[in-house]
Amino acid sequence: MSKGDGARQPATANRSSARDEGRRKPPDTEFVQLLTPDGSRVEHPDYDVDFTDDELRGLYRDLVIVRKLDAEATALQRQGELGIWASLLGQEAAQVGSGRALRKQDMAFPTYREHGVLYCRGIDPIMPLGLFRGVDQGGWDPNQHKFNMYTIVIGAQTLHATGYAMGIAMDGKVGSDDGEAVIAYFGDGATSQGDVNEAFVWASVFNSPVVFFCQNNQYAISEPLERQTRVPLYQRAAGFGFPGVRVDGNDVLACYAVTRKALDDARHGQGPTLIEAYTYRMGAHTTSDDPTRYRIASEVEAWQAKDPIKRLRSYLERTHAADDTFFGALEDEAAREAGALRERVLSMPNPDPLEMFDHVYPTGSPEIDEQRETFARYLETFAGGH
Amino acid sequence: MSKGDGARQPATANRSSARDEGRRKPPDTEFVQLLTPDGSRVEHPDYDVDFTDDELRGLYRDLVIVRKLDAEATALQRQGELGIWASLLGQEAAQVGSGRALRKQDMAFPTYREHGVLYCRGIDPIMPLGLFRGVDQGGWDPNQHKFNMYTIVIGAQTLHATGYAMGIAMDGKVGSDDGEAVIAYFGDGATSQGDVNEAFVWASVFNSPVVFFCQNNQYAISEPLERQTRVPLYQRAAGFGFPGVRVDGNDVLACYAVTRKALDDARHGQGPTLIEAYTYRMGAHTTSDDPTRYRIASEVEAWQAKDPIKRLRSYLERTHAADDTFFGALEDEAAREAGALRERVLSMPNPDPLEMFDHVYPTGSPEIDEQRETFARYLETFAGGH
Amino acid sequence: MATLTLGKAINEGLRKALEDDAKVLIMGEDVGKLGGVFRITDGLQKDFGEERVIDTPLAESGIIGTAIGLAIRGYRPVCEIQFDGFVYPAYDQIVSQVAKMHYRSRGKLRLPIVIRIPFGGGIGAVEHHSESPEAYFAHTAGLKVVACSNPADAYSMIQQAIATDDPVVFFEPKRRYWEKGEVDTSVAHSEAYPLFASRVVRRGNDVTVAAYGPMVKTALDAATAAAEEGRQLEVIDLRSLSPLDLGPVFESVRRTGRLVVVHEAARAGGLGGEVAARVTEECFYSLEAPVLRVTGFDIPYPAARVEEEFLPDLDRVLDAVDRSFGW
Amino acid sequence: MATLTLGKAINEGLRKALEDDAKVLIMGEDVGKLGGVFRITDGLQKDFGEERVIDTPLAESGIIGTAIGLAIRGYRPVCEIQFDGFVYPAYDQIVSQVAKMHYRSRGKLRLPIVIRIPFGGGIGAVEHHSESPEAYFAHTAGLKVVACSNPADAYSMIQQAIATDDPVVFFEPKRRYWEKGEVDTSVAHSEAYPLFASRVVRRGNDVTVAAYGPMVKTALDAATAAAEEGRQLEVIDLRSLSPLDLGPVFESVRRTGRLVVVHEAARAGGLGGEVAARVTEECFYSLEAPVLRVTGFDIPYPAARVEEEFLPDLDRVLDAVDRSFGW
Ligand SMILES: Cc1ncc(C[n+]2csc(CCOP(=O)(O)OP(=O)(O)O)c2C)c(N)n1
Ligand SMILES: Cc1ncc(C[n+]2csc(CCOP(=O)(O)OP(=O)(O)O)c2C)c(N)n1
Ligand SMILES: [Mg+2]
Ligand SMILES: [Mg+2]
Repeated sequence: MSKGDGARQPATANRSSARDEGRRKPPDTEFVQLLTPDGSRVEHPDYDVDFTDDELRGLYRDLVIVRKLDAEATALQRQGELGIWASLLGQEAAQVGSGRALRKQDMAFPTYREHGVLYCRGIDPIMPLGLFRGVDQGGWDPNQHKFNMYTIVIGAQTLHATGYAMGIAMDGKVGSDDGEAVIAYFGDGATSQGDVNEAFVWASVFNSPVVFFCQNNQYAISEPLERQTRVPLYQRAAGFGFPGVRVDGNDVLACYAVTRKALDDARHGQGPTLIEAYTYRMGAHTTSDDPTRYRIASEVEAWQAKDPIKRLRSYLERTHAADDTFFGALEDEAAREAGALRERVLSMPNPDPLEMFDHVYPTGSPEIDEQRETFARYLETFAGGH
Repeated sequence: MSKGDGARQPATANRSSARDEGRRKPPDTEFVQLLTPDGSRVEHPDYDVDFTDDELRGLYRDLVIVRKLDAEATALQRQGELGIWASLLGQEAAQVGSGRALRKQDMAFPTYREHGVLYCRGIDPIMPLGLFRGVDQGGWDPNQHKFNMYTIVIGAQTLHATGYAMGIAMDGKVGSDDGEAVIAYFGDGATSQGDVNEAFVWASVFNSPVVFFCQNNQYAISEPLERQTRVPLYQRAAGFGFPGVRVDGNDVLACYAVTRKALDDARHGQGPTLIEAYTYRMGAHTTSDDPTRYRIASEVEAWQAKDPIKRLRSYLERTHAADDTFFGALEDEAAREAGALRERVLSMPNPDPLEMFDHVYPTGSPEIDEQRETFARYLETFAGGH
Repeated sequence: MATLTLGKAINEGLRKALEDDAKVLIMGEDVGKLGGVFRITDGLQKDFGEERVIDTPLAESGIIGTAIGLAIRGYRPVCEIQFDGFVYPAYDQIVSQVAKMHYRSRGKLRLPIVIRIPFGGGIGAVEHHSESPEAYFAHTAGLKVVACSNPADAYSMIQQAIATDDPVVFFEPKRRYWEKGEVDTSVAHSEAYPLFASRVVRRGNDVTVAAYGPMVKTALDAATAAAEEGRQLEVIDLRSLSPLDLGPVFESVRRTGRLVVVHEAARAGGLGGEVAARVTEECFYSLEAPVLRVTGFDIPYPAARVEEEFLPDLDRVLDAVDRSFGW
Repeated sequence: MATLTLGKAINEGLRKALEDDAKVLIMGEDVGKLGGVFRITDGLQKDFGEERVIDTPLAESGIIGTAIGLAIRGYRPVCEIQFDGFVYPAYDQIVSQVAKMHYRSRGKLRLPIVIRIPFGGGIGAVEHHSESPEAYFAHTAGLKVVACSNPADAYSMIQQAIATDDPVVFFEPKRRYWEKGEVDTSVAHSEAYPLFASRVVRRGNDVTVAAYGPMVKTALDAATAAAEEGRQLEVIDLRSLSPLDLGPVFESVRRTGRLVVVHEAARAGGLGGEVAARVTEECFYSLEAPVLRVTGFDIPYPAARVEEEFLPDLDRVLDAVDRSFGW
């Protein structure tokens, strides 16, 4: 490149010192970590959480089951039973850590990849498969489970989350331990969308009880993080007037601790926090994607060493918090759950075509009624042979 | 307010220290200033500019003429000669300072209020009056004058500016003193728009030679700054990976110096800068607005003491850089220019109705041609009496 | 009975809605202290507080996006878009979220959101302030779209729009804000003429004229002028643009055999085409002439000093009536 | 002559445009290394560099907004919107800026921008991936809107769209990306069939069927089936949706007396209404039956497992033909 080099200068280019600040890509260690990749427990001054062995085993169980169900969904897609699947492989700790940090009264607004959070919210894991199989567009009741529908339009849900959080404040449901909080999930790519930045503005101005949880899995489909930012994402928050923190997204303990604190701050009226969970999408963007076109194997391997499950297992083993019986039983349980899921997917009925006319409007519409009737009559002409 | 207080907590509410940072509304002195309200010249370590007496008189002249023309436009609106007028009263220094800092090769993307910048670009001040009179939608050639059309949709032009700046880099026109740079104007309210934040993302990722010049005039129509942010606006930039600086927007010298440096940085390949010019909209939002509904007289009075013209005049007088002859002659000149403007506005012809069909498409359209012809025939039926 | 301007009638309707239901919120740019640039929300923040009449940051996507969250939380947000031309930054939230959430959730979520949009030209404004974007919304399944044309309707329709669980895009004919009419504020909105229904506003047997929003008055003026020449125009105020309530139009056209549809929006892809297509399908053998459309031209809204030529007016309606009879 | 898929034909057309004019740029999400999620830009970044085939940040308004600035600077950006349902965040920039800048500047600015949108359903996708938003753009003065339906057209039309100074929204029938056809890449785009023109793609004298994009193949299939039953369908590929080129349709309808318009988009406010209105006005005395429309229903695009029922197909076209004859 001879011309226009300026536009493509790497972030490390030589600059005046004022401009250098914050431009360096920080080492991975610039984040909150409680459990190292090799499974050692480390302390962090701001996030001093004790986990009982029971809790640790519980988190481990979630991680394993969530990964297993995800793998099953990927397999189902490969076999033609799902139209597409967006795997969470590699992001289990970010999702289980934050998902378990939610209190019962908290509300979550997911993207299309939050199967782990959905699981933590107690929703039947069959639910999202309807969307990906193409039999519905999200089956659960968002208000019942305090977990909104999956949102595919990038970033849109961050505004919904912020509005919901404004409503919490209006309801007077902030300021105590019983206060409610909201978590909005989104990816690294989403940070470029206007909506996400508008959500930051709103949350700040209205001091809303919302936690922005960005899973920075390093890619937006094929585009690496550098296409969205040249500084760490968590730093975005300060300019909007609220704290940002980066957490090791492959460390379930740290994700739990950081999210718990941010949610508790929010419910106590302290306003929003941005959490950047620094993680990696180990698989393809979706089953339709071919990541070998845009990233090299060695990068994936390097992240394998930081696997969220392996490190917790090492820790459990080292501290004798769990033994082989536990691990073996868990593996069986996961396999059973996955098998059950598979069976239920296979027996999911196709929707009745006429149902597509339902629920367009809460109070209905004569135009839709007429189209349904006409179409029903039309379909009947086939019943008698065409 | 008993319930939901949390959502409306003032920015000064008690918080944990981490959250306090950046929340305090900074005193007005937290900005770059070279000329105090009482007309004393002060030094700033980063912005060490010498102005010759000639230059100072030139800037003063611009300020006076720009204010006078603006007042004339307001008067024309009051007399029904313009449909509406967006006065720049109070913002002359921000506009003349930044406008004069532009080099010939630089490109500007204005809002609807940048009459002062337009003047500095050498465009006939009659030009924008066509838009406000309703005879056209902006009469000048953006490429000839390196000053784009006024943009009314809040924030949209920041992306145009960024794209243009990307083009400069692609053309290899950065990296030297001859390099080109772009300035994008917008208001405090605009910072809430998704587009403006997307422009920040783009400019940062592509390291584009663009200066974001935010005239924080404290209001978006009736809404005070607090409706858009709880931290100073210039701080927004850091989280996007480029420097932000606040300048005394009523100090024409500081506005010049800060903008000149940011533009020069940009043209040399250093990428974007956000400048927040801290100023005040002395008049109504537009002639359709009634600011007494939402702000108190004492606030306006306080800002009167910081008037951009008065302070430069004090300085010129104190340093004997200008005398009464100069001031008197300038007043006459301004009055003459304003009078000439008025006359030309009054004689602006109404457009021929059939011209409305022109310029819909560069290559035309048979549908439009047909509609024009049909309408022409229709109009002719009136010529003969209806 | 009170004599109110159309703008004031909406203001009173909003006030009533705020009184009737504590979940109703008003949100938008400058709707609070200022009372909106057209003063439609005048006095409401003073009386109902900053919690219920909310001055928002300046971002339309943010207004609609947060309104969605508030609606999921159980509120009934009434969002003001300051001018027609500024609704587009919110288009994604409206078209992909507001319109589809009820459907996507198989009925589990309801978004009783009203999006108020002052629309149309004729006020001598600068660019982007005189748009007629209604067809963009009427083509979007999941939204209901209405337009009021007179103070009495404005008063009841805004309340009905707020009361229904359907998301409603509510178009207000800004150039008619200052026109006065009788409004019976003692009639509950539930007793008033239904929201999603068109209405014959003047009887006549010679030709049918269908219009909505600001063009209803234009059509009525044309009817008055035509009557002097001995021609009786039946004028129908469509009121509901999605769903269209064309029953009264069919009935009318079967009598008159002629239809003229009037709107300010561009002809190409405007609602006039939809009305024409459906009426022709339904009344094929009754039509003496094709359905004619009197609309804005297929050009961007022009400079204010030629808008009177751009906008359909009495003469152009009468010209179309003449052409219909000349077929 | 080469046999190319429709997707590959666009790819080759883009390549040609990049070769022909150094000012042509490709920009969008994943268009670079990945070559786009449909591989339409496959190999282009490798051959033309990161300066000309630009992976952008993930924000559609940003893509179009910066493309405008690049166009003012003299470039000719070709923007890819990844899926139809993701164009809405850019709606404001398209409708208020791209469409209006030439007009507002009284011709001084030209924005030769192409906005490529893979559109329509039939690929079993999840929500927002099967939309047909063309009417939103065709109703917008200042934009030209086209849709290609076959590889040969795709190859020339994309080049013509890039070469014209008009801003063009270029719809690509995504479910036909993999269908093959003969493409003569030796024909310069300036010699090819003009961009803003419709074309009769099958002759017949019994009934006219007008379609565009993915529905052209459906219409042709219907024509084949109908021929077996002895009915000759004349099929017209509209190609240009704004401006509509209805001359060939008028001519055809004057012969056949019957017209069926087919599109996937919802009926209410869809382009079928516009075509119906204009054809009825123009061919009032030739029509033996009203213009009938075969379209998507007025509901959000449904779950993939019922999309075959939602989408117009051969049977529904034939049903409409039958109904037309039954009038
Ligand atoms: C508005 C919009 N534009 C484009 C897309 C297509 N798309 C789906 S996922 C995706 C990448 C998202 O990246 P990121 O936010 O990092 O989330 P991740 O998928 O990595 O979890 C894109 C571009 C979309 N869904 N919505
Ligand atoms: C997208 C959009 N929304 C709303 C408006 C209406 N409007 C015009 S000016 C304005 C306030 C702008 O405030 P600010 O950005 O601070 O600029 P200022 O007018 O103070 O110079 C508003 C809301 C608009 N022009 N565009
Ligand atoms: Mg990602
Ligand atoms: Mg302002």
